[in-house]
Parts: sequence; structure tokens; C-alpha cells
Amino acid sequence: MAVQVCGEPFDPWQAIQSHQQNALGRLGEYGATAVFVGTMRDFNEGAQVRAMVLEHYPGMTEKHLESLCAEAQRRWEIIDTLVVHRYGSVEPGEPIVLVAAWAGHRTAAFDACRFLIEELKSRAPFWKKEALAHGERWVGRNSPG
Amino acid sequence: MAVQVCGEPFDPWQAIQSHQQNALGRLGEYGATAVFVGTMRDFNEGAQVRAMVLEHYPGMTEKHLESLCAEAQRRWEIIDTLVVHRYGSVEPGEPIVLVAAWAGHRTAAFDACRFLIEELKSRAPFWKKEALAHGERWVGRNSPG
Amino acid sequence: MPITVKYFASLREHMGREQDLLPAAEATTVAEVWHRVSDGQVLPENTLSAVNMEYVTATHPVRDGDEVAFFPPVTGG
Amino acid sequence: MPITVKYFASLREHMGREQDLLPAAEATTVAEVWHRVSDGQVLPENTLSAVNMEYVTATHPVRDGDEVAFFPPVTGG
Repeated sequence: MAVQVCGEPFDPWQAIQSHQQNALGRLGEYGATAVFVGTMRDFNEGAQVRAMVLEHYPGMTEKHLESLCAEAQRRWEIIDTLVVHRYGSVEPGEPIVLVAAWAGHRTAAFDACRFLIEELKSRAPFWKKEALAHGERWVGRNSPG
Repeated sequence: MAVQVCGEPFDPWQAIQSHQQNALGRLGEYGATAVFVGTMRDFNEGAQVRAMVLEHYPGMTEKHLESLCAEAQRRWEIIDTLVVHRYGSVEPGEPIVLVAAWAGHRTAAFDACRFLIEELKSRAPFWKKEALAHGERWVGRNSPG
Repeated sequence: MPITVKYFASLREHMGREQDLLPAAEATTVAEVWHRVSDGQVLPENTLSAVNMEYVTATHPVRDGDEVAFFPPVTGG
Repeated sequence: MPITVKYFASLREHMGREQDLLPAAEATTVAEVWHRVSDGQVLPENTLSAVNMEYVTATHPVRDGDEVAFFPPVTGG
């Protein structure tokens, strides 16, 4: 179970490989990996977006994400989870969030992965400010999906 | 939309990166990537499994997987899909299947990814033969998940 | 054009061969093809069949040059 | 020990500062902390609050040394 909040661009696929090599138990134990990656789009709510700044609440963010992972472990038969989330200045095309769940079987992996991203989006303390062609705006709330 | 049926071990995370670099449109177009990877376990239905041979129906397999991807494109607002499936001799810990869906938003990506793996498991012409400590056995049917 | 008949997995082992070629014939069905290649054996329960790489049922027509396949329930993924 | 009060995102901009330190006081509540730092402004609708990095409601008690935070709806992921 690992949570990373990082201020620099990250490669979600490398993060998964690295977690599998370093943190997961024996190969052959897990049969299912479900992954979600959220990437910054260059278009949102009717406007071109040039860039974005992601603010967070250092300390509470990590604590909240860790409690989500612990809840997922309680609710589903999963072996491990990994959550990585960017903060700071983000460019279109860059990954913002990675959520991964490893399990023996696919239903637990899918359900835990979906739970983590939905909970993260509704409760983890991050805030997006978008830079448009003219001016900036805070994103008021996340779209339902 | 790409389907690969391959007789050698593959790295699912590299396959995704490569597909994103070579086959997907502009960065910033997709906001959501949902991925499922099925890996060979060393334990199934009460027995240690040493190795496995995956048989398939060359021609029909590809055709069937392509029709699943086309159906996903019709049913959800997704931008692209990637399916990679092993055949031949597989060792515990090795990836068997990768399914990925790219979309503007997460619900379409998740639902299409889940649809593809469920349909693939129930209808794509592959057959598993497991090598146990003593002897071999054909897997009779897939578990429900 | 002959009809090609393919077998996979446990059914291939049961038949002891990978495929048969049936001489060109009058229009027939999947059930009739099975009858001819198996010397009248009952088709094992749950067996799936395809014509030209599309799933079909036993009453599906088979024409000269078609590829017919029989196989057990699939276990991929 | 003083009470630390933090503001994030649009609320930080609205307050014009990142945090306040309130002198140690008698036991109080989140609503009372907001009243003291905002000179009696109404808490903007939908504002969320946390004490010691856990979500709480406005009636939650605040003790000396606690960290209280106010912020708008979250938009991560």
C-alpha cells in the first residue's frame, strides 16, 4: 500500500512497474491488476485550457489517501494498492493521478480501483486552477464522471 | 483500436506507453485511461500450477477481439482501445492479457474496459491447459471473476 | 472446394487430430458436418461451433469451401 | 499552544493570506474559530473544514494546539 504526492511530472506506467518490482510480494500471487490514470485535458467546460496549477493540503492529502487505501483493503479482497497524485504546475497531456489495485481476481481489483478514484475525486484535498487563453479560473467542482 | 495476439512474453506497461506514443491522437485529448492486466497465478482451483499452455484459434481470435473493440466503440464514448493476449507457454507471474480504454471521462473508460475483459473471457477462443505437480489438466471454464 | 473442419483444445485431443477435409458436398449443416467427421458420435456437451470464424448454432448452413470449427468452452483472459 | 488556521485555494485568495495563528483560548468550536478569523463574515457556502487533517462539521470542538483548515469543494483527480 503506497501513496505518493509529487510535485514533478511522473510516468504512471513506470510507477506501476517499479511498485510491482519493489513492493509487491511474489510473482504469481496476484492474477488481476486494475489501473486508472487521469490525464490533463486541453479542453474543459467549454474552454481551451493552457495549463493548470494543482494546490493541495500537505499532510492531510497523504493522510486522506492512506485512509482510502486502508478502507479499500477492508472492503475488498485485494493484495495491494498504489495511488500517485501530482500537484503544482501541470501541462495538458501530463498525468494527474494514478490509482492501481492488485488482487487475486478481477472483480475485487476493478471495484477497489473504481472506489479509490471516486472517493479521491470527491474528498481528497486538491484544488485545480486553470489557465485559459485569457485569465484564470478555479474549477468549481468535479464532473460526475 | 489495436489487437495483438502474441506468442512471446509481453510487458503490458510498455505496450500501453508504445500505443500512446504511436497510435493515439494528440496529448490532451483523453482525460481517462482504464486498464486491466490479467497475470498467471501459481495457484488455481486448489492446486499449485507450474506452467500453462494457452491454445487459440488463429484468425478467429483476432477477428473476435476486433469485433469486441468495435462494439465497445459503439456503446461508449471512448477514443481508443488496446487488447493484447498471450498464447503458447506461460509461466506464473507472466501477463496473459491486457485491456485498455482511453476516453474523455472516467466512466466510459472504466465501463468499456470492464466490458472488454468480461466479453473476452466469456467468448474469445482461447483455452488453458495447466501443468500441475503431477500431470496436466484443461481448465474447464473461467471463474465468474 | 472442400470443407475444412478444425478441432481445438480438449476436443482436438479427443479427436486425435487437428482437422479434417470433407469433400465438396451438397449444402449441409454444422450438425451434419459433425456427424460425418465423428462417425456418428454425440457432440460433447457444451461444445461450441463456428463457421468461417463466427459463432453459430448446430443448424447453421455449411457450404463448399467453408471452415467449420468445434471446440470446448473458452478459458482465455 | 496557539491554534493554527489554514486556508486553501479560492478561500486562501479570498482571505488574502495562507494562515492565521489564534492565541491559546478556552475550548471552542470550528464555527467560533471562523468567526474570530473572519471578523464575523458568513462562511462561504459549501466551505469544508478540517481539524487536525480530518474532515469535521462546524460544531466540532477545537482545542489549544489544534490545526483548523477551511477550503472550497475539492477538485482533484
